[in-house]
Amino acid sequence: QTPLTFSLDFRALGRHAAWFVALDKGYYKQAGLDVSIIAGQGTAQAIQAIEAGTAQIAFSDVAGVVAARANGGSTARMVSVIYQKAPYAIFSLRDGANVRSADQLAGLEIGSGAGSFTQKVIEAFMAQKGITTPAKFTNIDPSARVGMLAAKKIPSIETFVMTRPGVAKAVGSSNARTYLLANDGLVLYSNGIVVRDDLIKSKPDLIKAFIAASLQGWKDTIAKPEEAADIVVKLNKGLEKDVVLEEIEIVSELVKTDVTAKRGLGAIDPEAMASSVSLILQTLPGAKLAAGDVYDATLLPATPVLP
Amino acid sequence: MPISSDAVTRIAYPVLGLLLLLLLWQGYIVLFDVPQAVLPRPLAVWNATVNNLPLLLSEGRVTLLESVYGFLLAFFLGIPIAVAISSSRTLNLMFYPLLIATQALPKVALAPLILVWLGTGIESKLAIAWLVAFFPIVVDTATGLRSTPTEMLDLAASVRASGWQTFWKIKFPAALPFVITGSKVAITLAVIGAVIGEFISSNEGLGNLLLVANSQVNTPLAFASLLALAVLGMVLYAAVAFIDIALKPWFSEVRH
Amino acid sequence: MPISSDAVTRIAYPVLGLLLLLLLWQGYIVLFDVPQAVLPRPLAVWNATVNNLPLLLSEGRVTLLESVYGFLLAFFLGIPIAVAISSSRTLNLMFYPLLIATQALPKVALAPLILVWLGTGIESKLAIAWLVAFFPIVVDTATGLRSTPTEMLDLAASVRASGWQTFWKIKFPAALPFVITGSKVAITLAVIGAVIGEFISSNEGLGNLLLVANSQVNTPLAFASLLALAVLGMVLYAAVAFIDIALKPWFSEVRH
Amino acid sequence: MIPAIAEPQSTPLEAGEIYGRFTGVRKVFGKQEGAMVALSDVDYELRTGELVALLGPSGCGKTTLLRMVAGLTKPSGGSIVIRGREVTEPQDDFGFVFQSPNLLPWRTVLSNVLFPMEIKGRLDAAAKVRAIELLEHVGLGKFLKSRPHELSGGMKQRVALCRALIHSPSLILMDEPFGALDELTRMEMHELLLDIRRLTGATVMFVTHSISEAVYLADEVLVFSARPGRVSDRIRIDLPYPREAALRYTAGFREYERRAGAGLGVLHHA
Amino acid sequence: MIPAIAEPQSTPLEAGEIYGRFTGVRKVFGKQEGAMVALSDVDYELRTGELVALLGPSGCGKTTLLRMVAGLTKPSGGSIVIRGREVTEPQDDFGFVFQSPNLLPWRTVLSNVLFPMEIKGRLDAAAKVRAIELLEHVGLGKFLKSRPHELSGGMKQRVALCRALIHSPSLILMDEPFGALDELTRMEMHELLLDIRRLTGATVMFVTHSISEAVYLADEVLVFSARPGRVSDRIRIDLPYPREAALRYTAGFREYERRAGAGLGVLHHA
Ligand SMILES: Nc1ncnc2c1ncn2[C@@H]1O[C@H](COP(=O)(O)OP(=O)(O)OP(=O)(O)O)[C@@H](O)[C@H]1O
Ligand SMILES: Nc1ncnc2c1ncn2[C@@H]1O[C@H](COP(=O)(O)OP(=O)(O)OP(=O)(O)O)[C@@H](O)[C@H]1O
Ligand SMILES: [Mg+2]
Ligand SMILES: [Mg+2]
Repeated sequence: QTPLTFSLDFRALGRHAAWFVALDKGYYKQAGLDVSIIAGQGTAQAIQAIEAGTAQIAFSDVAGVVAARANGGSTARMVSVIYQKAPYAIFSLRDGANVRSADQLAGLEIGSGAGSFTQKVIEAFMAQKGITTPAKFTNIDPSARVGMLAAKKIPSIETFVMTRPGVAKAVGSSNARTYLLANDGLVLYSNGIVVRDDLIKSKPDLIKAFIAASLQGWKDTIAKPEEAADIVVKLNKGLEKDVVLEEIEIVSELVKTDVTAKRGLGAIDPEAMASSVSLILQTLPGAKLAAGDVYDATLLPATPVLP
Repeated sequence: MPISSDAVTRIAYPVLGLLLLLLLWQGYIVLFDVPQAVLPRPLAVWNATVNNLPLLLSEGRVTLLESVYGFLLAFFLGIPIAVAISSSRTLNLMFYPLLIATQALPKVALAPLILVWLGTGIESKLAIAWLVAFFPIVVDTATGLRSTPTEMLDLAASVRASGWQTFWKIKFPAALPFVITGSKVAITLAVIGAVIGEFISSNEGLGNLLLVANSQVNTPLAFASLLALAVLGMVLYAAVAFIDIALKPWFSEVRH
Repeated sequence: MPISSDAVTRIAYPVLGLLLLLLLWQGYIVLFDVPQAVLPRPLAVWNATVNNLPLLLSEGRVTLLESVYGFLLAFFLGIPIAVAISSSRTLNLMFYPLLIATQALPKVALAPLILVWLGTGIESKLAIAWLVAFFPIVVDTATGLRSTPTEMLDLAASVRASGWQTFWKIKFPAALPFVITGSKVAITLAVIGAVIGEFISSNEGLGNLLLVANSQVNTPLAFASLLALAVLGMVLYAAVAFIDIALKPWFSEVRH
Repeated sequence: MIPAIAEPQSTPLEAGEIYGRFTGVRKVFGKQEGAMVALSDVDYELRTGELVALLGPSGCGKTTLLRMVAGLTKPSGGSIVIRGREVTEPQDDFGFVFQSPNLLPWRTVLSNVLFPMEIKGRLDAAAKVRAIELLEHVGLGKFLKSRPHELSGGMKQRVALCRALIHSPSLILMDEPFGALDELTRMEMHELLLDIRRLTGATVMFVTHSISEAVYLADEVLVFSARPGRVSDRIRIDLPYPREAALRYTAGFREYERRAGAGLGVLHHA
Repeated sequence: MIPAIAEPQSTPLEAGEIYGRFTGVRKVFGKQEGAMVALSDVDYELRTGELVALLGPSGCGKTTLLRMVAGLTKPSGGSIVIRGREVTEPQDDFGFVFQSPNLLPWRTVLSNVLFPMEIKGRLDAAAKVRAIELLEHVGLGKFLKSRPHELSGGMKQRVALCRALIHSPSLILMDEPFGALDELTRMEMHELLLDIRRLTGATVMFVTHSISEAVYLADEVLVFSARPGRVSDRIRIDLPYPREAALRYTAGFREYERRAGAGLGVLHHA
C-alpha cells in the first residue's frame, strides 16, 4: 500500500462525492493506494499543496495550472479533466435581473471574488459574443454572495453552478435563475487531477492507478447518486443529504458530456485543451505557455471508463 | 440572603441581555424582511442547534481543545518573550519590530507556509492559535514588567535579590494584573485562531462545520456553529476572569 | 556624542534583526529546496516590490486609511464601552458576555450580515476593523479604570468630585498606561481588521491585492503585499508607541 | 501676615456653638468571625472654631475616625452629626490632609494644590495666586513646576497640606500632617495652622503622635486607648492664644504633657 | 530580653574601628540647566558599632545620602567607602528601612518580614521563629496573616522595621523609621533598637526629625543645613549606655537638644 495524499479544491461537499466513493468502496485500496483526502482552500492553494509536498495529488483547474506555471514557477500538470464543462454560473432572481442570455451581462453588476478568474472568463466570453459594454464586478466574499443576492443588495452573483441548491433555498426555487456559461457556448476545461512533473516522471504507474480508481468512483457516483450521497454524508460532518444529492446531479452534468460518453470519463481532448489554454492566456497578459505544457493525457486508463 | 440574591442577578442580567439581543434580532428580521440566507430567525437557529446538538458538542470539543492548547502555548511562550523584551534592550530592538510585523499579517495568508512546516494535523492549528493569541500577552506583560513601582525595585536591590528573584518575587507578581488582562484578550483570540486554523485545513471543529454549512447555504446550522463558538469564547473568558477574581485578594488595596 | 550613537543602535538593531530573518528565509529555501509557489526567495519578493511600488503604495494608502479610521473608531467607541462596563454593574452583567461573544466569532463569518447592513463601501471595512480592534481597548481600559488606587478615589471623594470629574481627572489619567497598552494591541488588530474587510468585499487595498496575487499563484507579489502590510503594522504601532513615550514623564515615578 | 489665607468665610455657626456631635461611634472591619473592632463608643461634641487633637497608639482607629467624619467611610454603629445633619458623604467645605501625601503623579506641584479648586469650578487667577502664596509659605516656592516624584517625603506632605487649605475649608481634618517634617518646618506649620484658624474661624480635628504638638495646638486633646480604640481621656487645654514658642517650656504646658502622656502610658517628666 | 535578636554575627571589624568613610560626597539631580544640588561636601567617618543620627530640614538630602550608602543610588561626586571598599551596590548584611513602608501588597505581614530571608535562601524554621518574635515585639503578633492594606500607617512601618532586622544586618540604615509611631510605641522601638545594637554590635545610621530622639539614641548627631544639604554640625553625644528614659530630663540631655536645635535654627529652652 503506497500512502498518498489528495487535496481537494475546497472542503468536502456533495460535488466531491466521487472521491469518497472510490475511497469507501475500496477502489484505491484495490489499486494498492492508501489515500487520504484533505480539505483545500481553493484551486490555487491546492496547487500550492502539491508544490509544498503536503499533498501529492490535487483537484485543481486548468486556469490554476496555467497561472501557477506562468507566475509561480510551478511544474503542475493536469493528467485528467474531470469538469469537462466549466462550472461558472451567474445567478439572479427571476423577479430581478433574471439573467438568461449573454447580452444581459452588458453593464450588469455581478458579485464576484477579488482577482477571481471567473471575472476574466466572463469578460472573454462576452468579447467572444461581441458584447462591448462591460459588466461591473463587485468583490464579495463567497460566504456572503448568496445572502447579498437574497437580500436584493446585488442583482446577480457569479459562483459555481453547484451552489444552485443553496441559492434555491435562499431565494426560493421558483425565483432562482441560473445561467451556466458552458451551456451558452463557453468552451473551457475546468477542474481535474493535477500532479507535479517530477511525480509523473518518477511514479507514472501510481498516478495511473489513482486516476483509474477515481474515475471508477465517478462512474459509480453518476450511476448511483443516492448511494454516493450516503457515503459523503457518512464520511463528512455537517452535510445535508438533499443538498448533496442535488450537487451530485449538477456536477454529473459537467462530468458526463458527449465527449466523455464516447472517450471515457476524465478524457482530455487536445483541441478543447488548446482553446481553454488560449482563453486563459488572454486573462494573463505577458504569460507565454503552450497548451502542451499544462497537461499530459498519457496516464489515462487504456480502456476508457465509460459512464 | 444576600448571596443568593446576588447569584440571581449574576444569572438574570446576562440572560436579560441575551433576551434583549434575541428580541432585536427577531424584530430586525420581521421589520426589514431579512432573508434567511442572510440572517435566520432565532427559532430556526435554535432548532438547528437542538437537532445538531451531538455534532455541535463533538465539534465544539475539538475547537475547545485547540483553543485551550493554543492559549496555553501563547501564555507559556508569550511570557518569556515579554520578559526578554522588557529586560534586554538589544532583543527588544532586534525582534520587537518583527513581532509586530507578524501581527499585522492576515494569518490566513500564511496558511501555505504553516501547512508546509507543520502539516495538516493539530500542530498547524495550534501554531495559528498561538500566532493570533500571543501578542496581547506579550504587550500587556511587557508593560506590566516595565511599570513595577520603583520602591519595590529598591527593596529588591536592597536585599540583593538576583535578576531571577527580582523577576519572580517582585516584577511578575506586580505585573500579574496586566498579565491577566492580556490573557483575557488572548483567550478569545485563541478561539479565533483555532477557527482560522480549521478554515485553513481541517475536517473537524466548529470552524469547519461553519464553512461546510455556509457553502451549503445552511444558514441556521452556520449560525448554530457561531452560537457554539460564542458560548465557547464566553466559557473560556469566564475561566480566565475566575482566576482574576480568585487572585484579587492578593492585590487588594481596597478600603471598605 | 551619545545621542547620535543611540540613534545608530536604534536603527542598527532592527535592521540586524531583519537581516537575520532574511538570512534564515533564504537559507531555509536553499536548504529544503522550497518551491517558489510556496515561499519565494527574498530577492524575488524584493523585485516584485520594486516593480509594483506605485501599486503597493496606492493600495497601501487605502489600507492605511481604513486601519487608522478603524482604530479611531475602536478607540472612541471602546473607551465609552469600557467606562460603561467598569462603572455600571448592570450594564457589565448584561452586555459584557455579548461583547466577549462577538470576539470569539470569526469576523469573516459575519460578512453576510455586515455587507447587507453596511453595503460594500468603506463602512463595512470600518465596521470590521472596529469589531476586530476594539476589544483590547475595552478590556485594558476597563482593567485600568477598575484599578485606580483607592487613595486617589478618596481624594476625589473628599473634594466632592462628580462622577464625571473623578473619571476625567483621576480614573482616566491613572488608567492611561493601560489604555495605551490596549491601543498597541488594537492598532495592529485594526490592520488585520481592514484586511479582513477587504477580503470580504473590496476592489482595492493591500488585502485585495493579496487575494488577487494569491489566486494567480503570483507568490512574489503576494509576499510583497504581506511585506507592505507588515511595514504598515510597524509604522502604526510605532505611532502609538511614540505617544506612549511622549506621555511617560506624566507618569514617571522613576528615581535616578 | 498671610493675606491670601485671610479670605473670610461665611460660617453659619457662631464660635463655640456645637459644630458636630459623635454618638456611640463604632467601626468594625471584616465579617462575623475574624471581625476586628477598630473603634467603639466614641461620644464627643465638637465646638465651632475649636482645634481638637487626636492622640493615641498606632492602630487605635484615629485615621478611621477622621475618615468617618470626612464622610469617606460609614460608621458600623452610632452616628456622626455635623451642623445638624448626619454625615453620609464628604462636604464642600471640608479639607482633608491624608496620612500619606497622596499627590497625583501626573500633575505638577502647583496643579496638585489647585486640584480642589478645579473640581469646584473655581480655578481663577485668585486661586492661583493663593496657591502660590501657600506654597511659598511652606517653603516650596521654587518647586511650583516640579512633579511629585522629584520631591522628598516632607516636601510632598507640605504640598498635600496646601491642597487641603486652598479652598479655605470650615472644617480641616488632618491625619498626621506634620509627621514627616523637621522641627523647624513643623513649628512654622504650627504657626501657619494657628493663623489660618484665627483668620478663618475654621474648626480643626487633627491626628498627631506628638504629645507636645497636641498640647501646643489644641483646645482639647482626645486621648485614645489601644485596640479597640476608645476615648480614654479628654484634656481641655486652657492656655492663652496666640500661643508662642516660649509657652512650651512653662510648667502649665508640662503638666498638660504629663497628663496626656499618662493617658498614653508614657512616663513624662513633670 | 529578646533572645531571637541575639543571633551573634561575625563582624570582621572591632567596635570603634572605621567602618565607613565619606569623602566629598555630592549628589546632583537633573541635567545642566535645571540641575539641583541635593547634597554636597559630605565628609564623615563612620565607626563600627556606632549609631549616627541624621538630622536636617525637609528636602536637605537625608534620604538621598542614606540611599547612596545603601548602594541604591550613586553619588554624583566624591566617594563612600564601606569596610575598605567603595560602595557600588547593596551589600548582603545591610538592612534598610524606607521612608514609606514599601510592603509588598500581595504578601501577608509575616511573609513580608521573611522576604529578605527568602531572597537569601535562608527561609528556615529559625527564620520564621525569629520573624514571629520580632513581630510580637513590635506589637503585631496578632497580625501575622493580615495583608498590608488591613494595617494602619504605623503598623505598616513596624512591619517594615521587622523586615529590615530579620537578617541581623551589620549596618542598619533607617529613614525616619519611627516617624509614624505614637510616643509609647516609639519608645518601645527605641529600646528595641538599642537592644539589637548592643547584642549584635550593628552599626546604625538613621534619619529622624525628632531632636530628642536623635540625642537619646545616637553616639553622634549629624546636623544638615537646608538645600543644598551640607553637614553643618557634628555633635558627639557622650551620654552613658544603656540609656534610660529618665535620661531625657537631665540637664546634659537638654544641652545636647539645645545645640542640635540651634543647628536646625530651632530655639530650644535650655
Ligand atoms: N481596610 C481595612 N481592613 C481591615 N482592617 C483595617 C482596615 N483599615 C484599618 N483597619 C484596622 O483598623 C485599625 C485602626 O486603623 P487606623 O488606620 O484607623 O489606625 P490609626 O489609629 O490611624 O493608626 P496609625 O497611627 O498607625 O496610623 C487597625 O488595627 C487596622 O488594622
Ligand atoms: N528623583 C529626583 N529627581 C529630582 N529631584 C529629586 C529627586 N529625588 C530627590 N530630589 C530632590 O533632592 C532633594 C533632597 O531629597 P531627599 O528625599 O533626600 O530629602 P530628605 O532630606 O529626605 O527630605 P525629607 O525629610 O522631606 O524626606 C529634594 O530637594 C528633592 O526635591
Ligand atoms: Mg493612621
Ligand atoms: Mg526623606
